[in-house]
Parts: sequence; structure tokens; C-alpha cells
Amino acid sequence: MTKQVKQIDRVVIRFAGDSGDGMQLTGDRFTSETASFGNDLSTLPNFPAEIRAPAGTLPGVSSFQLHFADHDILTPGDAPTVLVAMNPAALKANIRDLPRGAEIIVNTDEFSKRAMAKVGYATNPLEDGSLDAYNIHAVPLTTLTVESLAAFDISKKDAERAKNMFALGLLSWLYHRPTESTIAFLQKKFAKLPVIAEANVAAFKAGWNFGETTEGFAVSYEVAPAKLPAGTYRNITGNLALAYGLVAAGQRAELPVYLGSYPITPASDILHELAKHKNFDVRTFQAEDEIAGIGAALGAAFGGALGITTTSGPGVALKSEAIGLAVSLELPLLIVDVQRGGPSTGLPTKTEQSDLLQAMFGRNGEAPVPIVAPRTAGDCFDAAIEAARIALKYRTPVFLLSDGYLANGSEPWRIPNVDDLPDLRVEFATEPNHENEDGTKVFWPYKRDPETLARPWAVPGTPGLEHRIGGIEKADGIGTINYEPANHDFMVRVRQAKVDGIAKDIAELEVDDPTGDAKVLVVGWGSTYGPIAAGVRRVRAQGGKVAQAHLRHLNPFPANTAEVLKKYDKVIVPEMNLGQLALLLRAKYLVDAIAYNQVRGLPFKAEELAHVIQEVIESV
Amino acid sequence: MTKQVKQIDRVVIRFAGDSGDGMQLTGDRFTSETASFGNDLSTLPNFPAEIRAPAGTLPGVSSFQLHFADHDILTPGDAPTVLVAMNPAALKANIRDLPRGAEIIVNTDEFSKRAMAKVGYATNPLEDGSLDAYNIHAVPLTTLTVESLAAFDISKKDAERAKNMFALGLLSWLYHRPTESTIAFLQKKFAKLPVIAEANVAAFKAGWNFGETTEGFAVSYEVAPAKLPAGTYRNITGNLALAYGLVAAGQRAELPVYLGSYPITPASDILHELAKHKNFDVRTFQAEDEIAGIGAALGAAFGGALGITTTSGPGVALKSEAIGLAVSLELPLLIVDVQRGGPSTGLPTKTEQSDLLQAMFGRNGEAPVPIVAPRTAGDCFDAAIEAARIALKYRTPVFLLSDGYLANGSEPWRIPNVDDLPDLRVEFATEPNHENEDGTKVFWPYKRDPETLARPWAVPGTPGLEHRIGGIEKADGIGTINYEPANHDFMVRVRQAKVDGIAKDIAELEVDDPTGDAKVLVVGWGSTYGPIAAGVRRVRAQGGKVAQAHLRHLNPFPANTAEVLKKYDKVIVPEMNLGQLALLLRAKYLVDAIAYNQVRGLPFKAEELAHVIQEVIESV
Amino acid sequence: MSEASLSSGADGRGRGLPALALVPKTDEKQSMKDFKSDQEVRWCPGCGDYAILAAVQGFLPELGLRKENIVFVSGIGCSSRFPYYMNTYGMHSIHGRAPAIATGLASSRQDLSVWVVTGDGDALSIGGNHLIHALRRNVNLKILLFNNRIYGLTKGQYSPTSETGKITKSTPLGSLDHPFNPVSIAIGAEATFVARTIDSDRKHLTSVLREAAAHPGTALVEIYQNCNIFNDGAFDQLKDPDTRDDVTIRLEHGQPVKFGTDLRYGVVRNASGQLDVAEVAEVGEDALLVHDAHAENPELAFALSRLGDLTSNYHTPIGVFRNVERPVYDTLMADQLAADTAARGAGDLAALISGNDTWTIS
Amino acid sequence: MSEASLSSGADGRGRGLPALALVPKTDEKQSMKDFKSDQEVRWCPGCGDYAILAAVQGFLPELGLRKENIVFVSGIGCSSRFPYYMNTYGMHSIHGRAPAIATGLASSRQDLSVWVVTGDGDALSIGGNHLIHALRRNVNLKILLFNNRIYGLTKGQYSPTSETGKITKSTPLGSLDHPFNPVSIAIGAEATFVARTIDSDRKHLTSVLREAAAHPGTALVEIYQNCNIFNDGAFDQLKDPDTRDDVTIRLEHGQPVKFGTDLRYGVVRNASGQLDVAEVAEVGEDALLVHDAHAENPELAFALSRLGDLTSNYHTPIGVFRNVERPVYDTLMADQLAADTAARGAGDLAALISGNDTWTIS
Ligand SMILES: Cc1ncc(C[n+]2csc(CCOP(=O)(O)OP(=O)(O)O)c2C)c(N)n1
Ligand SMILES: Cc1ncc(C[n+]2csc(CCOP(=O)(O)OP(=O)(O)O)c2C)c(N)n1
Ligand code: SF4
Ligand code: SF4
Ligand SMILES: [Mg+2]
Ligand SMILES: [Mg+2]
Repeated sequence: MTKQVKQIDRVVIRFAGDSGDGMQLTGDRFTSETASFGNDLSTLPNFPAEIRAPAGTLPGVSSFQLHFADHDILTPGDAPTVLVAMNPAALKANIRDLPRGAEIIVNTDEFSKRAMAKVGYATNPLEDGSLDAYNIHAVPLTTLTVESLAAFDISKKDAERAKNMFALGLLSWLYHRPTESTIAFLQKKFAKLPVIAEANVAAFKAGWNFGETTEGFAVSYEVAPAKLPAGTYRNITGNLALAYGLVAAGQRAELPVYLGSYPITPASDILHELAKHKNFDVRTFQAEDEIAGIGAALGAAFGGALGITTTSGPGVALKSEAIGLAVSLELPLLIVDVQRGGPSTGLPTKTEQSDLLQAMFGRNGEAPVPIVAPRTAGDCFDAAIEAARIALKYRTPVFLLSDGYLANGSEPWRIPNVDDLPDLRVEFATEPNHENEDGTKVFWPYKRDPETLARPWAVPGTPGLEHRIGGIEKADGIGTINYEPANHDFMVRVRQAKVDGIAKDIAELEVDDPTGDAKVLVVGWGSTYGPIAAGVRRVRAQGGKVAQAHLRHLNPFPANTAEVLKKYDKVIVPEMNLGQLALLLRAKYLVDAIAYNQVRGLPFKAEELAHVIQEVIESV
Repeated sequence: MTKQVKQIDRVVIRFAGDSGDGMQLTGDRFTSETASFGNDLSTLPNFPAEIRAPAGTLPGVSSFQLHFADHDILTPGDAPTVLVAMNPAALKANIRDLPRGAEIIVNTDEFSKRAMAKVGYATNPLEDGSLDAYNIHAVPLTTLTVESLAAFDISKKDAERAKNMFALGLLSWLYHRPTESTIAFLQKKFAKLPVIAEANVAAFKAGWNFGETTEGFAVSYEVAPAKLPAGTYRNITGNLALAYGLVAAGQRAELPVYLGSYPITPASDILHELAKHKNFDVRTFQAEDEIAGIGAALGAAFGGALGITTTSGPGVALKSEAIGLAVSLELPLLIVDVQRGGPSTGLPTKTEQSDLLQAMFGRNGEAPVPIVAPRTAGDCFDAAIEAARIALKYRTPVFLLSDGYLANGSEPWRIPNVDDLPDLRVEFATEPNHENEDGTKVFWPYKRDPETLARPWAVPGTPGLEHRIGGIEKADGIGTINYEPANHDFMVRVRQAKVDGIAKDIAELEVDDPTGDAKVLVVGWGSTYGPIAAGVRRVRAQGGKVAQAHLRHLNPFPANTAEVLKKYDKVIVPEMNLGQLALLLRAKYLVDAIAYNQVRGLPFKAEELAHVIQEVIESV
Repeated sequence: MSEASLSSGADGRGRGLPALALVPKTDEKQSMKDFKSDQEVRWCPGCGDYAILAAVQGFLPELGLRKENIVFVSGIGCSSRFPYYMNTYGMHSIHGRAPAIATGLASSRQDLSVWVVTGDGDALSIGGNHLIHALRRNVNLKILLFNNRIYGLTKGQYSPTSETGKITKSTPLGSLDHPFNPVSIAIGAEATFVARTIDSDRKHLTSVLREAAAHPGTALVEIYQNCNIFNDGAFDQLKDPDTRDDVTIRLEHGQPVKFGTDLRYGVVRNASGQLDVAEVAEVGEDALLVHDAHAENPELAFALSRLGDLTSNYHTPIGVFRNVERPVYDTLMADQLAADTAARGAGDLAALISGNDTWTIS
Repeated sequence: MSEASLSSGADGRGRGLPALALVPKTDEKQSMKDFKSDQEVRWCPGCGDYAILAAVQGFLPELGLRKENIVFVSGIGCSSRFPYYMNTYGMHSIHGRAPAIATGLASSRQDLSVWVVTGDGDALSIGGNHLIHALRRNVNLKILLFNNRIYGLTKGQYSPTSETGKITKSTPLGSLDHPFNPVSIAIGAEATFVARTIDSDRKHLTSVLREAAAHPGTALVEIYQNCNIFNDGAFDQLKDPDTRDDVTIRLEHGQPVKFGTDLRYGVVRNASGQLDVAEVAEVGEDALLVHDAHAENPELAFALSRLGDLTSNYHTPIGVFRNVERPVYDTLMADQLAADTAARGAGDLAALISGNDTWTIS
């Protein structure tokens, strides 16, 4: 029988199951099928901090949400239109996020009395009518998978494990996804266990065929490829893009890369990735703790490498003192903070933007550090290069503030042409730079470039430039220990001036204000770009006028920031914290910025922001 | 012969010499003679970071400045009217601070060619007329001392060492200081070496007699006792007052005190002092590092002690992560930061106010911590008690921000009546505080007091209240691990609300505005109180109108702060940093505060502030 | 030799339970379930942590302590979730800092039985400094170090106890670091009690816990723990019935060190004075080393710690390496307070703040 | 015994100067003053640091290295001011972190000779963790630990090497902590080279520096240093001509351990297998222990580290306790990069970022 095929413009699917059900993998596969098909997409993985929280419990539920469309989209979607629930816990944990009429595919095999009781279902929700508002597809996924693999000589356990591939096959059929990449993937993944590989492929195909044949699914859907700007694309997560950005920075600076890091969620994958690229002259050092991680990176920077340390909020706290040393030494150093929910251990696997003020002020004394923040997964690549550019040119530690949403979320990324990437080469000092009264030529480690105020970078091994640096205040120019009141006052101010001066060297703040006469401006930073832009679109779609500006540089702010802010009657600053950027803008520009905050460990929903913006527009 | 005696109202003396010359001791002695005589006074010790920097060099110069008067004074004085210079380096290093006409007493014995050359004196300043603007007393202090001790059976070296006591004797004569306390002090100090004791006493008396007899000093001066508020007084430094405040807090709370600390300048003396008072149920633990110091204090707090950690800026940086844990655990904890020059190692022995923003924001995530700052040496006592009050009542870590100037400077202190000190007793939880549906009574560690939002403090050993706390986000009330978006958002906000709510429970911001119609307000915090008040006095003395307000609570601000700020056309915020309080005030109240900053490692000069205030007044 | 060694501990100082002398006892009969909290255990199915949890919950009733006077403090890691599952007081602190936090608690509350639960990363990576200092101070802490030779919670990077060359997420071409031997470094750090045991050997684990609990001062117990997700089988040779007897050396104080099927192997001192494994048949009973855990001098305990091969697990000694008495930090601290108070009387605040250099203005 | 032990190092692997093989040499004749910076030395008159500075400046010319390829990294403390006085590259970093910073430098620059200067507080208090990890990794660092058993720069609090009961500013009634033995903990931390020497013995100090410099990997040199201001005379027994010979045990590889006036004492193994001091006359030459610094097994070196009494300084061994070869961290890291590059060719950035899952939109 041939089935009806519907054309739709976008879908939001959420795969949900036990930590052990392989939902992240399933989501990843569906994502890359979707990417290679050419839809625009955005993903939101969401998993517990435990490695394998107990099966069938609410805290144990792991999910992966994917939004794909035939046009460019900005977020993983506010609410899933399709939920795949591998067990009662997955259903219970996610049902409240679904709009009425959503499709729900459930694995009925897991709906035993015990399993349902475990999550507080007194009666079977599939039967008690409590789900009438939704469009339920009750499928015995496990049984069907096991049956489909009867021919294989594998354990029942292994057969059951393949149920996520069955589900993937079914969904792939439902949305006309190309299947080659997944089949290739499975063969590669289980290369060592050919039987398992074949079994998974078989389950995957069985799922597809099940969709094809069963009455349960009368309709299938087509989402046409999106018309994105011309170019070659790949799907990429923020952590991967950031890691690539760091490799690229090393290559473009023609410097060895040295990463000193201590594993921490959600930053660890950057360490894992960089560890794979030793043939790019990239050294990765897994240190005994965060302090040793940054210490080693700083030591390598003294030696002439591009020093990098990667971590998350708690690690930044530990590195505070060493960052202060880097400020005083005025050596290039990248501090990558993939922010997560805080305070303290907080919510290790959830996203948040609450380290901005820590990055600004989390050190003793006046210790200014430039801050750069990427706005999307793909943008992590460019932001990493920009952060490296500033660090190398100005001889300063630089913060790169990503977050858990960018780190694990993915989107299609237009692959840049390597030769178009900025040239980051720097010149090491090779000659004395100062002449004493007696005419002898000497090297002054703190004699600054009048333009950038950067000090010379003279690396060990350079004859005649032997010098000593340290964290005690030093004399302007000559760099020897100095306790003079006037010198200290000068040095404190010149370090600040150096960082402030970077404003001359960064892109101006762009404002998106199509009609040019909006009275309300929305200002954001970091990963809120997508939701804010999506919210802004909705408002405009309903005829509302609103301008959007998104800060990539948080310290210093772009030179035209004051000007931009003054242009609007109202400025809204949505943040996944309690108003950290808002505080900085208010302090610096005395603008009565309206902070809109959420600290839920999740990205904003476009609808919610649209609503907020609308309200403010009406209030003007 | 009887000499002329002049009555004067105030004197500023600076003792200066090698690190090895005992200038700090000399200053201390002169100070306590002056204190017991009943003058008001204020002191400013100033010494290098090295233990004994090389003799006769500029970096090796150590000085002690004392301002005393027959009326109440607020600062150690802008410029010394009398300089005691024990060698050429001391002269050279201090001469530029002297107003013309100042008296200079120099130890001519040290003015050898070599010694003068060492500090760049081509010719002898005592002879080349370069000091004509001053009133020089050239005294061979060393020779005179050695001669005066000819009778004693001690080494020449020991005899020479006593020259500081000779100088002290001379100055004591010059200003009619009582001598008993010094003689008693010397006998006690050298109890084990009676000869040395006697020799020093002899040198001290010799100095006195020298003044009495020599023509060199025609006049001596009397500074009448000051009329301070009635009461019993003592002289006290900030670190000592702060240590006493901590002991007092433990006593008034009827809790054991547990200090976990790692030595660091200029905070170490608090550890040293508390270590002396074990009979007050005070435990001091010198930890392996700052993190262990705060960790141990936090562990003790969990056990029901008043947990304290003392440090300076670099130590605070290291403690950042643990402070975040304390915020999450919601246990009482005092973090004492005796600020010093930064960034990094900076200027360890100099003063600065540059840790305010670190205290506010130096942690990952949204982790609000109340901040209290003393304004004078004596006030360190009350501020410590206030900080403890907040910590205990609200179950939160609290920052106490002192600085190097308060720590080492001293002033007369009216000794409070112990019974008038606030009652800090708290109630530990002893009973279950929640009833489950099934009627069973249980203990919920995060069920808050509706008034203070503080959670119950249930200490180990309390039957039935067994519970677990940790740094992962926990469910409101019951306190179990919880990753729910809504719960996290709530907990983040409630922790903030708890701290904000303290505003209801602290003194309002007082404004000193005698005429009531000043248009300019000067707002400060911490140790700048003295210089600001002195500057304000000068302005008023010249008929200028200016109001002064000084913040003791930096987080939260007093409830009436907005109101106060709005009342004035101009708000000046002088700080020994680059404008940290100014930033907070601007952000919170959108007031265009004028930041006046100096980062010289020294307190402001009253004159300079008076000038700044005057300018602003005229600009209105 | 055996006499010499026995005698060194025979005076029995610090033996018995003085470690817990000040901790209130309960009259109620306790059972394992009294120590189970209502929290669902969230380790992976099959994780070795379950067995350790059960062993601890099963052992505690023996001590007969009031459970409100027992505290478990942990850092961060899978293992560090332990306190949530114990129905006692507990703190799940931050990474590596548990020994420091527990030091503050134990040294201010002698009426508590304080336990630290930590992992190989928590204790030996980020927490290494706090661990060695707790050991030298001899604070009254029982430290349970769950050694799975991997970072579990962060999904499988190598740890300071991982064998050199280990392929992990962070070391795709193999790790370069030479691993720590937790027993060796503890002994080098002046530890008074050091033991090693295995998650799966409930009986042995319990006996070690018993001795640790009885030790006044810091007791470090290294527990080999299987992480079946990221480092499965790390200790199989010590568990597999076919190999275990021939690779595991069970140490017992005062006993000659023998092991292997029908105890055919033993430990002896070789010509160069180093410890070696030999066939008992060849060297004879008398040549065997007699274990002396009570020897003040740690050189023997240290030598024993070098026997095992950390990669192959061959000749791994388990049991108590060292168990000697040294004044306990908390006691010394309490005594100093008591002595000072006895000498000067309870502090008089008014007198203190007045000092002896005052003047009065009326 | 002596043969066994000698042989273990006899293959000479890692002997000679391969430690500095990659560091460029100079042809110019260097002298002590080439290594003196123009900075005025700011230690207290009489401080032991002066002697150590002179010894190091006097020794370096021997190595004949280009001085621009030598780097001194220090932490914070009086001792840590050292780099300012050396006319080489240098970094005065932050408290306790020098080993970590130096690790980054050494493991990224094999052409440098990297020295760490630290104090007993810097290295063993706040920096303890970095120290033990540097030792186990065997990074190519020469660590000079100035041990004056006190915190000098902060004006005299007790340190982790201060004897128990020490009266200091922070311990008016005496310290409670049991001290670390730096040599013992280093050996427990898998160190490959550990030595001890004394500030005042220029000749011995120099000979130890020589061996340390020649060692490929981390060399820890504990230098007893007198702080004449806050802990004067801490090592007098080892310096006073009347006592020094009878209390100092000079270790020399391959030699029987003898000491005392006309070498009347020696070190032997007692009945219980522990090391002991005996009169040579009584036990006879053959009974004497022959020192083997090259033994792979660290138990002998550890045993020797326990001989000295840290309070009385009696029977303090000085010299090289342990000096064995193990792959060097920096070399391993460099080799891994080289191998990977050889295997896959220099990285191609364009290929890397494209990956193999792309699609094109035109
Ligand atoms: C300050 C800080 N750094 C890093 C982390 C990330 N982290 C959590 S647990 C862990 C290591 C866990 O290994 P281990 O201590 O062996 O415990 P296991 O999970 O193996 O039981 C790390 C690196 C953290 N939570 N906090
Ligand atoms: C983070 C930090 N904590 C504390 C200090 C204060 N401090 C400086 S040196 C030092 C200890 C010095 O002792 P040691 O390492 O033995 O060096 P020494 O002065 O004895 O040579 C301390 C505690 C500091 N500078 N930085
Ligand atoms: S990851 Fe390993 S250690 Fe952690 S819970 Fe799972 S099995 Fe246990
Ligand atoms: S304080 Fe001690 S260690 Fe420091 S310089 Fe002076 S004598 Fe040397
Ligand atoms: Mg582990
Ligand atoms: Mg020292």
C-alpha cells in the first residue's frame, strides 16, 4: 500500500528514555541524517549528572531534542511536536512540555505495572484517557526489535539493546531521512563485533519497514532542504567548533598549542578533542587540578606557545589567583569557561550564563581581563580565534565564555575557507629595546608598544634578552620589583588602559533594526542569541517593532555601545542568570536596562521572549 | 639651663631607618607613650616586603608615622612635621614628603661617603645647602649611644643597636612624653638579658638627657591631652581589634570559635592573636593552604562552631570555590580579607581596597555573599561582631573587608562594656520541622524561616535530624538532589532574596550634613573614612558645604541608600582602587557617581580629598 | 624477628577502640537498614560502589555508635555520592577537599565518628595535598579511597592511579604519567594506618574497616573498586577464582607472609635486603618475612607496598600494611585548650580587650 | 649486595648528561659572574640563601649551557626571590605553583634547562600536590627545596617540616603537626632522583647539583638552609665542627655507609631487617650496608630516609638517596607528537574542520 506524504516546514522531535537506552546516540544519528539531507537544524541534548541513573526513574531520564526545518531556524524549538518515549519515566518526565495534538510514540513493552508505579502512574496513561489530547502511537518496540533479530546469534540482551535503532529506523521513515550514513556509522562503530553491527543495521531497517507497512502510521512527512547561504556545510557542536577554533588559532599564529586542563563537565570534550590532534603541534596536558592546568599553560606561554586552559565555573574559581598572575605577567593565555549551572557544583550538565561577573571581577586587585563570548555552536570556532587574536596581540589572558547549551547543541556550520582566517602571527622580541644613559643596549620587559600598550614577548632561548618577571608590582619599563606609590598607581592604570584600548580594535556593535524606528532594543550575549533572535522574529511577524544587538565582546564593550543604547527608549537584557550583563551596562552607561532573567538550566523559549518583548513594546 | 616650652595642638612625626634599625618598635613605643598621655592619635607603619632588605638602600627603608593632637584627629597626617632619619637612605626616601620648615633629626654617624653614594647623594645634603628649607638637627646618634653605654659590658654591636632607644628618648623629651611605660617595656622585653635591658634603658635616658642639655634643641613642645568622649581608652591596631571582635563574637554567641587559616601578609597577625586565646574556646588551625583553611572552618561550622577564615586578596581568590560551597550549604562562615595591593602578589605590605568586586562576584554561578567593612582600626572590633551576627542569623558566609592600613595602623579605642555587646546566640534545630502526608515527622534541612529565609542549623549529634547537604542544587525544603528547572530557578532566587533581605536588618545609612543643604555628597567605605572625614572638615572649615556618608554594609546596601543618593546633585566616591564601589552604586541606583581613585598603596591625604571636594562643589 | 615486631605493638597503646572512646554509644540494637537513607542509589548497575556501600552499612552496627554521631564527608565523583545513601549526617562537598573539611569537623568535635569517602581522582589528583597533610597530622578520620583507576563521573579519563600508557578519552595515544601507589605515598606522608582491600571481598573489606575504625588517628583504606563502565575488569586478576590466590598477598600482623594455592609462596628478604617472592618449599618457613604492621619504623610497610605490580596486579598485598599509634591531632588540640584553660582559667573578655595599657577620660 | 645494586644502574642508561642533551651549549668560557643579575640581593644579612645562590652561580658554568636557555621558576617565599638574582630567564610566580608552571615550560621546550626554586612552605604546604605530581611524572625539572623549617617571608610561622611542639607566632603553645620528611614523601611519590644537602657545605652542595643536573627527569634536592632570623641554628648539629661528623651520614653510591670521626660508625640491617647505626668495630666492615642509589626498587632509599632524627638532626643522611632512570615526561610527550605526525603527516586544517559528513548548498 502507498501512504500519504505530507509536506511540512518544520518538526521538533524529542527522543527520551533511560540513560542506558542510547537516546543521545539516537539523536545524534537522526541529526546527522537530517544535516546531510540539508535541513537547517538545532539540537538540545539533556541528560542527568549521573553516568547511569537508575533505570525507569524520573532522574534517570535522558533526552535529545531536535528541531529541523526547510528554512533557517535559531533554536532547538520551544516544544516538541513529536515525542519518542522509551518507557513510562520518559513519558512522565516530558509530557508536560508537549503541546496538545503532539504525536507520541511509546514503547508499550516497558509499560509494566511496576514500571508505571515507579514513576507514580496509578493507571496506565496509554489507556486511562489521560493522553486523549495527544496523538498516541503505541508500539511494542522491544518485542518488535527482538523478533526482527530472531535470526541473529546474539543474546536477548543485545537484541533488546538494538531497540533504539529500531526507533531510529521508524522515525527515519516517518520523515524521509537518508539512511546510508547511519548504516555506515553502525558498521564502523561495531567493526570489532560484526554480528552486533549487522543486528543493529537490521533493527534499523526493521524500524523503517515497520513504518512502511503498519497501519499505525498512515502518513509520512517531508521537510524540504533549507535554502541556506551557498557553501559547504557540516553539522557541528559548540565544543567541537571551539576545539577546532583553538587548533586553527595555533596554525594561523604558527605557534605550538599547549592545553593545560583538568576534566570537568561540560568542558571535558574540548580536552578530548585537542588530544586527538597532536600532528597539529598541539600538546594536551591533563593536570592534577585546575591550578596546575592553568599554571602549565602559563609556563608554556612564557616559553612561546599559545597557552590555553579549558574548564567550567568551579574550575575558573580555582584558577582565579593564577589568572591574576597572568594579568601581572602580561603573557598571552586563553581561559575557556564552558559555563554550567551554579553556584558550587550546582547543575553540572545544565546550561547557565552566570560566570560573566566572575570572569570580570573574580581576582584580587585590579586585574582586568578581556572577555569574548560565542553566540552559536558554529560561532565557537570564530570566537576562539578572536579570543586568541586578542591574547596574542595584547599579551593578556582572555576569557572565552561558552556554555553547556552551545557546548553540546549542534547546528549546520558553513565550513570556512582556511586561507580567509585571520593571520595571528606575532613577533617575538629578539633585540634589546632600550638604551641606558651610558649607551649600553638592554632589554626592558615592560617597555610597551605605544599603540597597543602590549609588552614585548621575549621567550627563553633568545640571547641577550634574559629577564625575570613575577607577580610583585614592577617598575614601568624596566620591570624590576618596585614598591613606589606612583609607579603602582601608574601600572594599575596602564594595565586597565591596555584592556580598554582593545575597544578600538574590535568590531562595532551591530544593531538589527529593519524598520530603523524601533523604540525597544534587546541586548544579549552568548548562547541566548538564538532564542532572542527567534523571539524578535515572532514579534516582528506580528507587526511589532524591535531592535536586536548581541554582544560578542563583554570586556571591553564595543566603542559604539553607548551610542547604540542611547538610541532606544527601552533596553531589555535577557540572560540565563540574575542580570549580570545588565549590571555592567547599567554601571557603565547608566542606562535603565530591564533585566529579564531565567535560571532554569535550559535555554530560553522563543515564545516566552517574544511575549516579554511585546509587553515592553506596549509599555512604551 | 631651663628651656623654652611651646604649646602646640598637633604634631606629625615620622621615624625612618633601615629595616634593621627597629623603627617599627620605636614608633610603637612613642605611640603608647602618647596614648597613655591622652592625646588622640593615628599611626601609619610602612615597611618593605622583604624581612631585612639590604642596609642603607632605598628599598630597605622602613618608616613609622604618628600623628597626635590635643583634639580628635582622623588620619596619620598628610605630611610629617618632624622626620627622624637614621641614615642617608631614610632621608632620601622621605624628604620629598616634608613641607618646608619641617624639623629633621638625622643620625650624622651614618653619613659616610659610601652610604651617601649608595643612595645617589653626590655631595653631603647636610652640608651642600640642599636642605636649607628645613630645620636640621644633625646628631651623631650612634656615637652618642655608644658613649653613653661605655660602662656596660656589651658588644659594640649591641651598643649601636640601642641607638633607636636613644632617639626615642630624645623625641620623648622633645614632646614631654611619659617614660615609665617604655622603661617597663624594655625591662620586660629583655628580661632574659638584663644587661641589654639596662643598656637600652640607659640609652633611652641618655637620649632624654641629651635633649635636656644640648643647645641643639632650644625648644620643647607640649601637646595637651585630647578631650575625647568619657570612657576608658587603650591604643589598638585594626588587626588586634578585629581578632578581639572575633573572640567576642564567639563569647556572645556562646559558640566555640574555629579559625582555619593560612598565613599571609597583612592578615597573619589575626591568626597569631587568636592562637593566644585558647582559654576562650578558640581553636586555631594553621592549614596547608587557603583552601584547607576555609574547608576546615566550614567543616567546623557544620559541627556547630563559629567558623572563620582569615586571609588577604590572593587567598580569597583561592577560596572562591569553597565560598561557593558555603553559599550552597547555607552555613555560617566568616571570611576576613585584609586587603593589600594587587593584582597577584602585588604590594604585599601596602594597603588597597581592590577586593570589593572579588568579594561580590568572585565565584561561579549566582552566589551572593553579604559584605561588611570596618572604617577605623577600633571599628574592626564592632564590624567583626556585626559580620558574625549576620553569618549566624542568616546561615551564610559573610565577607569582612579590612585592609593593610587599618590592620597595622592604630588609634585610641574606647573600650566597650562587654555586656552591651549584641547577643549573638542562635538556636540549633533539635526537632523535626516537617510532617509528611502520612503524618510522620521528618527534618527538612532547607525548610526556611519565613522571616529571615535562613535554613535550620542542625548539628551532628542531634538525634533524628540526620541529613545530607552538598554543593549540587537541592530541592527547596527537603534538600535532596534536584535537577528540576523550576526548582533551580527558585533556589537561585531565594538565596539572593535571603541576602537582599538583610537590608531590613541593618542600620540605615547615616548622612553627616550639618547645614542640611549641601549639594555634594561624599560616599566611601572601609578605611577611607578617616581621610574623607578629615577632607570634609577642611572643606567645611573653609566654608564649603558637603555631606558625608560612609557605608559599613556593601552587600546588601542599607535600605535608604537610594534615597540618600538622590538627595544630592553630585556624589563623589573616593576609593583606593579604580572605582569598585562607584560601579556598584551606578549599577544599582543609576546615580552618576564621580569616582575619585588612587592606587598608591597608601591612604588618601586629607588635603588632596579636600581639594577634590572643593572642585566638585564649585562645579555644581 | 616476629617477637621484635610483635612487641613493638604489644603494649597495646592505641589498640582497642579508644579511637571512638568519646563517641556516644547507643543501647538500641542496630541493623544494616538503620544506616540506609531513603535516597535511591544512583550508581550504574554493576558498579563496585554498591558492594562497598553494603559492606559499610553492614559493618557500622558493630560499632554500636549513636548514628547521629557519625558523619560521612565526601568530595566529588561517583564514589563521593556515598554520603547521600547513608542515614547519618553527611556532606557531599567539593572536589578534593573532603579531608580538609573533615579535619575541621573532627578537630572541633571529638564526639563524632568522621568518615571520608573519596575517589582516586578526588583524593590523589586535586585532593592530593589535603590527603597527605591529614595523614601526617593524624586527624581522627577514616578515609575510604575508592580506587577504580579512572575518573568515573567525568566519563572516563585516566587518573593518577591509571597504569602508564592507558588509552582514555583524554589520552587516545596512551597516558604518559607514572601512577601513584596510594599505599606508598601514604606511608611516605607519615601515615599511621594504611590498608588495602577489595570491593568484592566483603569479608576482608569488613575486617579492614573494623581495624580502621579502631585506629586512633587517620586511617587510609584503599579499596579497589570496579568501574564496569569505564575501566571494567581493572582488578580481575585479584577476583578471578583461577588467579586470585596466586596473585593476592594477604597481610596479617604477626604472621609469616604466605600466599598462593596451598600457600606455596612466601615473601622473603633477598640478598640485597629487598623483599622478594619465593617458593616456601625452597626457602623454608623460617626464611619467611613476618608481617609487623605495628613497627614504628615504616620501612617494612613501605617495602611491602612495592611488591605489587600495579599493571598486572600480580603480587598485590592486601590487608593492613601499617597500624601504629601516634598522638591524635584532635586530641592534642583539645588538650591544649584544656591545659590553657586550666592554667589561666576560662577567658575573661572584658579583661582581654582592656589589656594593661589603658587611660580614662571623664 | 654491592654488585647486585651496582649492576642495576650499571647499564648507565640515563647517566651522563642526556638530561641536557637538547639544550644548546655555549663556546664562550663562562664564569660565576655571568650568572649574577644586576639586582641587589635582598635577603637578611647572614641568611643561608646567600650561600646557595653563590653555589648555584658557581656551578652553572660547569654545564656550559647557553645562559639564555636556562630558566629559574620559583613560587613565593624568601627563597623564591632567587630567580631575580640569576642572570638567566626567570619567573617569580605564585605561592606553591612553580612545579606546575615549570612543567608547562619544560614539557613544551626541551631545549631549556628548567630549575625550580622553592621553600618548605612553598613546596610542601600549599604546593605539595604539584610537587608530588611533578615527581611521579618525571618532568625534566631540577627542584631546589630550601628547607629552613619555617615560613620566613611571613615572619616565622611553623612549616610542614618544623618539629612537633615548635613555638612560633602561630603556635604560642607549640605546634601539633607531625612533620614531613621531604625525602620520604618524595620517594613515596615515585621520585626518580632525591638528594639532600646543606647550605654551608659548598663542596657537597655543588656535587649534588652536579648529579641532579645530570639526571634526566625530575630531581628533588632538599637543601637545609639556615634562617638566622626566625629559625636560627636549626641545623647546627650538622654544621658545628664538634658534632657534624658524628651526626651526618654521607651517602655515596656503591660505597659502604660509614661515618663519624675516623668513620667509626656504619649503617647495617638489624635482625628485624631494619636499618640501624652500629660501631664498625663491632659489626665488621662486611656487615655494612652498601648504598645503592640506582636500585629500581625504592625501599632502600626510603629506609635510609628514615635514619635521621628530624628534631635532633642526629644521623641525618646527606647526599643522593635515589637516582634511577625512568622515561622523562617531556620526552614522552614530544615523542608522541612526533610519532603522530610521522604516522599521519602534519595536520591539514582544512581537512580537519571539514570532517567527512558534509553537504553543499549552491
Ligand atoms: C573543581 C572541580 N574540578 C573538576 C570537576 C570534575 N570532576 C568531577 S569528579 C572528577 C573525578 C572523579 O574521579 P574519582 O575521584 O576517581 O571518582 P570516581 O568518579 O571515579 O568515583 C572530576 C574531574 C569538579 N566537579 N570540580
Ligand atoms: C596564596 C598565598 N598564600 C599565602 C601567601 C603568604 N606567604 C608568602 S611566602 C609564605 C611561606 C614561606 O615559607 P617558605 O616556602 O618556607 O619560604 P621561606 O620564606 O621560608 O624561604 C607564605 C605563607 C602568599 N604569598 N600567597
Ligand atoms: S561510572 Fe563507573 S564508578 Fe561511576 S557509577 Fe558508573 S560504574 Fe560506578
Ligand atoms: S627571613 Fe630568614 S629565610 Fe628569609 S631572608 Fe631572612 S634569614 Fe633568610
Ligand atoms: Mg575513580
Ligand atoms: Mg621556609
